[in-house]
Amino acid sequence: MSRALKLELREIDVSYGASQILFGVSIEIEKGATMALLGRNGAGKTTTFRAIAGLVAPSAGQILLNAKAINGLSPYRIARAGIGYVPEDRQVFPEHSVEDNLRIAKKPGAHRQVYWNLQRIYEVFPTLYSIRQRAAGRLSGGEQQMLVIARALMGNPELILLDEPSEGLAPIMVQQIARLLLRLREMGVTIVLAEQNLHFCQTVATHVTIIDKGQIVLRDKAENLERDAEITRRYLAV
Amino acid sequence: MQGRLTIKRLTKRFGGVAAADNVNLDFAPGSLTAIIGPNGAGKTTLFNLIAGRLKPDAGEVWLSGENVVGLPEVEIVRRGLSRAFQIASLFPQFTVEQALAAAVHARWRQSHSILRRFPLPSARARAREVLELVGLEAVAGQASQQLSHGDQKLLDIALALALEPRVLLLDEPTAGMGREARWQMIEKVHNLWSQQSLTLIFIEHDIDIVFQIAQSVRVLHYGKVLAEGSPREVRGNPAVIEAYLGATSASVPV
Amino acid sequence: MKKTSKLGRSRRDFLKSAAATAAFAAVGGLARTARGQSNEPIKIGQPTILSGRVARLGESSRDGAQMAIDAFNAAGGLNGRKLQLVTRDSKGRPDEAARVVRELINTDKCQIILDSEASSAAFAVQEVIRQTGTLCMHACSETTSLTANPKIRAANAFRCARQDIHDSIAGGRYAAQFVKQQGFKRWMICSPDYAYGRDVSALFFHFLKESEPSVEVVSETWPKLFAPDYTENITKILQTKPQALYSALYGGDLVTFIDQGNLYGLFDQLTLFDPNMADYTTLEAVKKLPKGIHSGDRYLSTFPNTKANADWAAEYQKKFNVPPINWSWQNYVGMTFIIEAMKKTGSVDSKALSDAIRGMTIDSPFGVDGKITMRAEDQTIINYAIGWGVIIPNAPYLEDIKPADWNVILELEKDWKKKKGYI
Amino acid sequence: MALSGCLVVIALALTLDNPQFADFVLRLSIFGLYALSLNLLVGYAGLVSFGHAMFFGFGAYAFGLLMQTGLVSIPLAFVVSIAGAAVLAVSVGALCIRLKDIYFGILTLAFQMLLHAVILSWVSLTGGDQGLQGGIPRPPFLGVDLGNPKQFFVLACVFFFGLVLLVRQMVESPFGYSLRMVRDNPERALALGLSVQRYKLAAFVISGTIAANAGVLMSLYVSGAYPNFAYWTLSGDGILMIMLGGMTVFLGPIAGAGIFLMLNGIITRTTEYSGLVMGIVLLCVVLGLRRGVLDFVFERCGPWAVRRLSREG
Amino acid sequence: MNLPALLDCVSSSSCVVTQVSTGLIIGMLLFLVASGLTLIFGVLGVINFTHGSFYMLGAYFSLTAYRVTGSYFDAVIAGALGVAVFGVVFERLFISPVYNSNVLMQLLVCYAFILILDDVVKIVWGTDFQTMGMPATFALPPIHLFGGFVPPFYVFLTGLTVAAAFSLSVLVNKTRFGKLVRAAAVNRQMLSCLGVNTSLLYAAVFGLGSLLAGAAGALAAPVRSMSPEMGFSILIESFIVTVIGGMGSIIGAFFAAVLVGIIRAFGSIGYPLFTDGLMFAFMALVLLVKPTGLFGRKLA
Repeated sequence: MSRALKLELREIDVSYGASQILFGVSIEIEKGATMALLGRNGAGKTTTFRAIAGLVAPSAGQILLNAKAINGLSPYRIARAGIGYVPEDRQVFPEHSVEDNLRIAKKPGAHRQVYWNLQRIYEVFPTLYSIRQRAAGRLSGGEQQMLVIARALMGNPELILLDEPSEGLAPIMVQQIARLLLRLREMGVTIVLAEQNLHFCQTVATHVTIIDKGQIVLRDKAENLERDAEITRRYLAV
Repeated sequence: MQGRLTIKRLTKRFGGVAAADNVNLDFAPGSLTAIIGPNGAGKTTLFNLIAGRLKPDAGEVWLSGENVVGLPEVEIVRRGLSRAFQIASLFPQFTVEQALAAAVHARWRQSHSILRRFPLPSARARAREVLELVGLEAVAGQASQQLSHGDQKLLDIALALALEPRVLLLDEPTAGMGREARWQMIEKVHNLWSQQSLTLIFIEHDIDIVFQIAQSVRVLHYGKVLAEGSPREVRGNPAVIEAYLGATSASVPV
Repeated sequence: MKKTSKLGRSRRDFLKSAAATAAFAAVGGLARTARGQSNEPIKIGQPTILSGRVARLGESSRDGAQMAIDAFNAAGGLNGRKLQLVTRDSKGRPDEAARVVRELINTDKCQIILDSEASSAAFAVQEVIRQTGTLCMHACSETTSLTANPKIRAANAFRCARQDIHDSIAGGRYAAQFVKQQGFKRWMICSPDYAYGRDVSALFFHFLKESEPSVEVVSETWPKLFAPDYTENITKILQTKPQALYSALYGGDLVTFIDQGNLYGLFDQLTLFDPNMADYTTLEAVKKLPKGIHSGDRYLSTFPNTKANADWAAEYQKKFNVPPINWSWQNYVGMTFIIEAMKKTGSVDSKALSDAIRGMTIDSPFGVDGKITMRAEDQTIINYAIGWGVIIPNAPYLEDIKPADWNVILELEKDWKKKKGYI
Repeated sequence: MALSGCLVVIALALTLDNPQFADFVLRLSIFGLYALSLNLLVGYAGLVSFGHAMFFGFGAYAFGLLMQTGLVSIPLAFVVSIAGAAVLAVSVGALCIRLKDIYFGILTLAFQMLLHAVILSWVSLTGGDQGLQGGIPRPPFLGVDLGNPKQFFVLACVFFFGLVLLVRQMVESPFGYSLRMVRDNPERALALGLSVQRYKLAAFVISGTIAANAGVLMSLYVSGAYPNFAYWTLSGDGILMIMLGGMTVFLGPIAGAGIFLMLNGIITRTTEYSGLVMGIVLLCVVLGLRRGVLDFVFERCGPWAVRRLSREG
Repeated sequence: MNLPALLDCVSSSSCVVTQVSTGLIIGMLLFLVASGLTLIFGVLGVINFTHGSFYMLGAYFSLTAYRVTGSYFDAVIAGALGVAVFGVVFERLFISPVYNSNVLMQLLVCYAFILILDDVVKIVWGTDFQTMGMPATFALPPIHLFGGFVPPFYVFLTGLTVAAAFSLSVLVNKTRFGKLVRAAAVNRQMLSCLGVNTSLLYAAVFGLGSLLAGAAGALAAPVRSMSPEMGFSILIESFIVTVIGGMGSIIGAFFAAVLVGIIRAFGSIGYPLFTDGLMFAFMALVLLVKPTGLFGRKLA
């Protein structure tokens, strides 16, 4: 994590077959920031992430990591370029143990740096240490969420994409995840998270982007969100 | 009793997670009810349980005075319950008219007819009626997969309507639509309901819409009924607000 | 009479509808030009197996037939008309063989069919030529019923191949002597599980028991044709502990069986009788030939031990660079019968040739006394060389050969046919 | 239109009196029917069967065996064999349709190989690997003499076109559309009140029965029945035919059967390395046309073909 | 059917020993072929119908190597590695383009190669069947064991296969490669998102599967004559083994191979004319009761 990192989405369009999901989405993330991508169900958050991770190719626009275009690369190259991805449905390897899930993901970072290893992970995620022999498929939702975040870190990414980390978790687990993200933020990990939960974002994020119907409708710092109450209510909640 | 849907002590668990946890609900004949709740609240599971796609671990579903739990899905459809899906579930290569005619055939138990050509004139006429009802006449000849997103959702609802249901379940009829389209859609849904003497139950995320048209609202959270009542009552319920915006207690700084 | 008119008709129609045929043939990638008939070659269609495990059957059949044809053509052919062999792969599938034969007759205008198919396809070929009336020489099928059963026999079809019944009578008689000498009473069968294997085994024991009623078949095991592994059969034989084993396995299957049997020391514990061992490809492939196997001859250049036979084998080897095998001589003889009939009648007419071949005797290196006869009553060859002997590891491979007595064979065959209701 | 096509072919064949052409038409009738029936299952109902030859073989053997008893007339033997095939299809189908995807395919393959093993083992009845020998008698019935090649040809053509029209009617009927619904979106079909399993079974039975028809025709044509009629290679050939010709166009399988027969004919005529050449041709088709044909067939051309067909109807 | 013979055998210890060892011997080579088939299916989701042809290639490669070097050890290595290389090339060039296609497309590619390879063998090695002969090391009399016989070569073969099964199980369950392979089997996309080059992994798995088939062919060479199309019966049998054991399960393949071996060994005594039918019937039964096979993973 030596250099100043910058992920930039420039006017990307994404379609699945006939239906277009993203319309000219532009996002910038600077090193060390924690950006929350907020939006309702179906607003395009997951698609944005999938585009960054290389799972779907944008039909227009560019995705740049440190000024190098990464759109069109295969997912493993994007991962090796320093982007860690935590999908919405977590996708643990259910039959592998917790530790094996972590080992599978082990790789040096884009610049050969190795910060995260099993020992450090267990320091940050003591819960995982206590369940390290258990099959990942048998973990609770919160434990799985911890595991996949840790798994993404094992690849020593410069940036991690977290898709709805609080979804479906009990409040106590949501709190734990929030604490964890804050800790990672302090450690200087760049994080992009997709969320519906506004309070959660206010707690952990430094920046907020709101997406609605495949278009960005708001970009702001998290502390200014109070000011945007009208907008947030309109695009996010009841 | 025709058109009444009553759910008693319905429970369904997936592994350790309760998707429906002792749910008791009653929908009066001809009522229009919205079911809301955050992601993962168990709304779609509830529909799947009602429609017989999933078998509940416990509990009863009474449809027009008959407990339908354990009946095959097809039988429940034949007893007057039909549904549209969150992601429009269509027959991609069928034209709109073909799809509707096929649904009408299904309703009239003509789907197995071999000796006549599809569609039978009577079914075609009826399909036309449904088309007009939902306002898809203009795209009648288009392949379903080429329709716009909104029209696909509409066709999905039309397929359900073609079955002449007493109880209609709509799973997020406005999901993935633009603002304008949402209102048009919901207006149509409302009109259909008022014209058809239906018991209509819909899942919706757009709260403005819910409060605009629903007679009453049920809020699900973690498989439990969190609140029920008129839109106004529900809107003021602090538990509901917390469920939606996330527990304020979750934002404890470290 | 009907058959001749059929042949004539198809030729006339060919000219009549030349344009349409050409159009269709173009689709099939076949270019044909109508030419005068006088010096057009006489085509002989040969359906056979050129692919898969028994492609060797097709190759040696083609070579054997070609050798006879080349000699005839070199001598000027039939009034200047040369013979031309058209060989097609049927993959051994009966329905495909039927199609290929139809095509050879209808499209390629073959006037004679030299059928070099294995048994099941040979029956299918028989059904086709029964309808078309084309002269047919079966040169590979050894299944007796093909010609012996009057319901299956066709007037225009001949067989120029060994026959199960002949081999089995010879084998049964030969084995009976050993039973007398050594007292082998407990026998077992290990033959391939298909018609040939079943029929030839049953016949062998039929004739063995006729001479030696004390012989008892204590157990049977039937490996699949082309089975890769015979361990289960070998261990079953070891369990049964027979004194003698009869096996109709041949070719690669026989080689595998012997190799795998050697691992268990199987052949130290019993005596093997196999009618198909004495064939060059088999003998050369077995790396460790066990002692004392009794085998019938398939083809050996030393049996009959005549100069004619040795010369023929040498010429074949020189021409094709492989040793001749059983199918080589059978096709050679089959072709020779056809050629002799042509010479005699000066015709290629099916009926005329059939009449000529029926009962014809030709000079041949493979006959017991230098002659082979096409028996008129059932249109199959007799008096070809059959003998049994003991296998030795090196050339000449078979020693102590006891030639079979054809008088005995014919006599026993007649009785058997009567029992079966064939006569 | 189809009727006139039938008449043209018959007339053409009779006036030309070209045995090869007639032979080709006959074989095309047999394999076209077989491929068409398989496509009813694979293309229309979305059930990929690897064991379709089971019914072809059953039809051929049942008919051949009945005729060889010499006790029944051709129409009676025909009806009995087809009914037998239907019974076989109901029992096998009821078991197979419980499985999905590749497992369905493998189970059909298992049953087909079981039938093949029975045919090989039950020598006293079936003749084992030699097949039914001695020809299949063709006593005249109702003034028709199938022993006469011309009459047989005409009857086979009429039979073929009749069945093709029947299948065509079937796929264009509400039933045919129900099959497509079951194929494209079984969950939705269920939600519309269609008993998906029953439609699958019906498709399985109809398809098997038609394949048995092709088998009967085959046994008459070659005057015999052979174990490889019920072997997996024939199941595979059926799939090859529908893939070559295309699964979404009604006549695709028949075209595919035609291409297959011609290819096979040309290759065996021109080379003894038929496997090598056939394999290379197949590779070219599969890999070369992969994007074109597959996309064409499954994505772009799909709705177009359906539209075109529905316009025709 | 011959039930008395079967009963006799079951009640005789020497018969039981011999037939059980027979079942094991038959099962071992089957396992080697089937394990590759099941590995490839489990990870790549492709039923490699060319697997029997790979077995054939392994046998022929080893035959040529044996004739050149005279060393059976070298021959086995040549057979296994040669086929592994061929498998990798085959996967990259011909299978990878049809991963996302209809299963029928994959089937056709494999079918095309079955046809091609049979003819290639015919062209290169000839139509005649070929034999390698038993290497001198193993040309020993059979060992007597509880009244039964077991040839030393089969003891070697069984030992080697068990060792291979064990190594394979260690490789798949304990090593990083194995963990990646199992992860790829469950969720290729996610694995790719973790920075693993799954295309390479797929090629490696296909190569490993091919290696096993090639090794089986090479190991069988001394006791089985070779000819074009020899892969076919092996394919059918190992396919049955794979389905019975559960497609994708290596341990399943092992047990199913032994089971099929035992069925054949005792079936040849009790039902000598219907052993093939027995296997297909058993496969159908397993599919009906548990479609994913005896050891198959439950499908998501």
